[in-house]
Amino acid sequence: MAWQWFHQWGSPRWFYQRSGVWLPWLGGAAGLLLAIGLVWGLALAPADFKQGNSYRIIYLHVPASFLALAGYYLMAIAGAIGLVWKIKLAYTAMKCAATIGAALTFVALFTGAVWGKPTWGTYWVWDARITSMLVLLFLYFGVIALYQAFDRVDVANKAAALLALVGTVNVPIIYKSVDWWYTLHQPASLKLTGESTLHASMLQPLLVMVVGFYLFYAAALLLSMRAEVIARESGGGWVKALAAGQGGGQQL
Amino acid sequence: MHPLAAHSFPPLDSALLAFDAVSCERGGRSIFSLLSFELFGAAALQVQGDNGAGKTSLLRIAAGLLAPSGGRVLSRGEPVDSDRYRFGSELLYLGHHAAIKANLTAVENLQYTIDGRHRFELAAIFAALAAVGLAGYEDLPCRTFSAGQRRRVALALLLLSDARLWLLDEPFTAIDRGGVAMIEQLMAGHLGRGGAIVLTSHQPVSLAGLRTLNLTSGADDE
Amino acid sequence: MSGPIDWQFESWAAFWQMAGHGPYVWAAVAVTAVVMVALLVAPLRRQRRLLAEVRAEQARAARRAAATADKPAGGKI
Amino acid sequence: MNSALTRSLRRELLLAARRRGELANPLLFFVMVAALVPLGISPQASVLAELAPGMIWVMALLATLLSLEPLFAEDYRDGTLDQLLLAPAGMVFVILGKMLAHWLVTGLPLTLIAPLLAVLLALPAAGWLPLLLGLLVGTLALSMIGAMGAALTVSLQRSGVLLTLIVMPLYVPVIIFGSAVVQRAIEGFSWLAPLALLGSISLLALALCPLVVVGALRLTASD
Repeated sequence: MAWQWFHQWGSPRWFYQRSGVWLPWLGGAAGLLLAIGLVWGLALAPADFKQGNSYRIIYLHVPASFLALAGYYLMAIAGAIGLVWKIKLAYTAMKCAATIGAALTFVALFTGAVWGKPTWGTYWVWDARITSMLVLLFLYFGVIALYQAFDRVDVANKAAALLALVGTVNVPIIYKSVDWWYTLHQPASLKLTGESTLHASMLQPLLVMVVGFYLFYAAALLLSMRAEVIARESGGGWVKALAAGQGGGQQL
Repeated sequence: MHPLAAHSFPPLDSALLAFDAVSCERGGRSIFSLLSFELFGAAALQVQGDNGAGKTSLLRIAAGLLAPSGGRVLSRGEPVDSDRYRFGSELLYLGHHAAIKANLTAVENLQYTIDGRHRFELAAIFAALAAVGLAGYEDLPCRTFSAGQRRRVALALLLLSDARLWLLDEPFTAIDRGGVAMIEQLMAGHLGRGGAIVLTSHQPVSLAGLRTLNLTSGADDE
Repeated sequence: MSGPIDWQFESWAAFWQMAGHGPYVWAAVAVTAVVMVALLVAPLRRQRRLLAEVRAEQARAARRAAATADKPAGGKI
Repeated sequence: MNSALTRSLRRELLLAARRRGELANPLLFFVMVAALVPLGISPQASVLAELAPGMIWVMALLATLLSLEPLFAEDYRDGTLDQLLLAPAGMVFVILGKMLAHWLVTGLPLTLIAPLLAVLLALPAAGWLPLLLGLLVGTLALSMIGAMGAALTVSLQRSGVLLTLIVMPLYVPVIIFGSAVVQRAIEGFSWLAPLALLGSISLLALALCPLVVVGALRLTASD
């Protein structure tokens, strides 16, 4: 039964309908959690004794950083599934995950830079964690640029999937080498996102935000995949029916 | 009948295109030498010859793209280089590759012509595209077109432009039978208006008053 | 949630100021919000555009059928 | 005559818009090289500030070089170049339109993204405005001079390296005055003199390069 379920994912039409059902729930849950987490983090959690209120950016920076890295691995895994089992939907997931991952990596970098200003006085510090994040952003851009370079979609899929896989092997190496580089040059100073022990009342909103971000990622991914599926299946009958249907009223 | 341009060209007092003992060299090798002919209005010349006989070089010399190694190319009695603007505006050269941009749609390729001289109305463009059998493909990017379809977009430019002298390099490549008949019809229409054509092709061309010039055997049967 | 909700800031103004760190925190929140909204809106707009393109393709096919219907012997690729 | 220029400019911008993905590549290159400098040298702001003016200019030059190769190559392949040579309405203006479009699509974005690099390389605040003005003027010269190299090597198969070889020496004055503008500003001196010189180079390039490009393209068409 599991195998049959696994292959069901292969049919884009089936995916479009199933995702249509889950999307409202996913989006709603994500919105709720994000709202609660943000209010809790910005207004209710106590200020940090050393950094004052600027630490509140952690409620955006840390979840975005988690997702940036997790998103890259998810993209690579989707690519691998596409390469091994030839499931087109996996390639679709890979392509959409690349864009969303790059966007969230940018968010992580931007929030990190803004957080750096009150903490260290300059927007950009070549801190080990942030430098690795910048390299990760370039890895994302590499996959996206390679994907767009090919006219034929199936070649683009395979090439991008391969680059993503190569990237996953390199990410740990990059992170370690940047850490080594950072300790080589840097006199001891506060690591921006070091494991400074957060007080429980600060940690709880962070967990809520992280879960909220993951749900948001899933919702954004499904939305983007639905558009991509329509783009790839534009010849299909069901897309024509959908187009005709959507010509008039709005139905998801 | 020529679907778009109604007016015919004014009469000519001297040859629209004349080769005066023109010779051509490529990489030290003489391709053809001391070639002379004259082309007046309402006349067509088919240049034949084996591969490498210099058919394309002859057309490029006529268009002014390639400088002859000897002799002169005249238009209306004067050397072509003296008044490049006038000769350029009377000439349309269709080379091996249809000068079509793959990323633009068929309509855009005709709207934004390269030499910036032509400005065609949308209706004329749609009519020309329909005349060359591309109705329904007007707003598709040309990269989705086959080689034959791209060449037809270039041929649509022939219809739209008011150039009097057509220089066509292998106009029938990648064109199906229906297309060949259509092109011959276009050429007949152009001759009817007093235009002149020089074309290179391996296929026999059924066109009234067509003269042939064979580069390999040197025969020039008037 | 331990005890009653204890707001950290007395007034909205204090909340906006955040003891001097307000601009940084709100800049970060603003950019994150913009990016996340874009990530939701962009696919929806793309989907609408793609469906419109499908309709345009159908219109194109109709034009092609009409062109071949009235002159079947005409030049066809 | 200028209608040929504006029409050619519009046509090229439309073509560029159809290949938006490719336009980002020189910008990404620009930022990535900037990220490599500290990794290669050192993350200390003081060290970086010293290198920043020269580094940003060299990177802008390399990014422009990267984007030059397809300028005429695609037209050469699909036969558009022959039509360009036959343009009676003043081929120079059509070519100028093409070169300006290239500058608008690569030079200008490079200038607009330069502040990001100034942050990455800890460029002192005094150097920001001169950097922007210098790049705005300098990238025009980079595009014009680069177009000459592209035109000369258009009919060659692997013209990438040769193109760089031809064009690099011609870029020397642009690099010198470009980084001088920023250097002077950081040290507190008046930076208008090098900027004026840079401007004159750009205007000279704007006037002469299209003529050279026309000659070069006519050359390649007749081989």
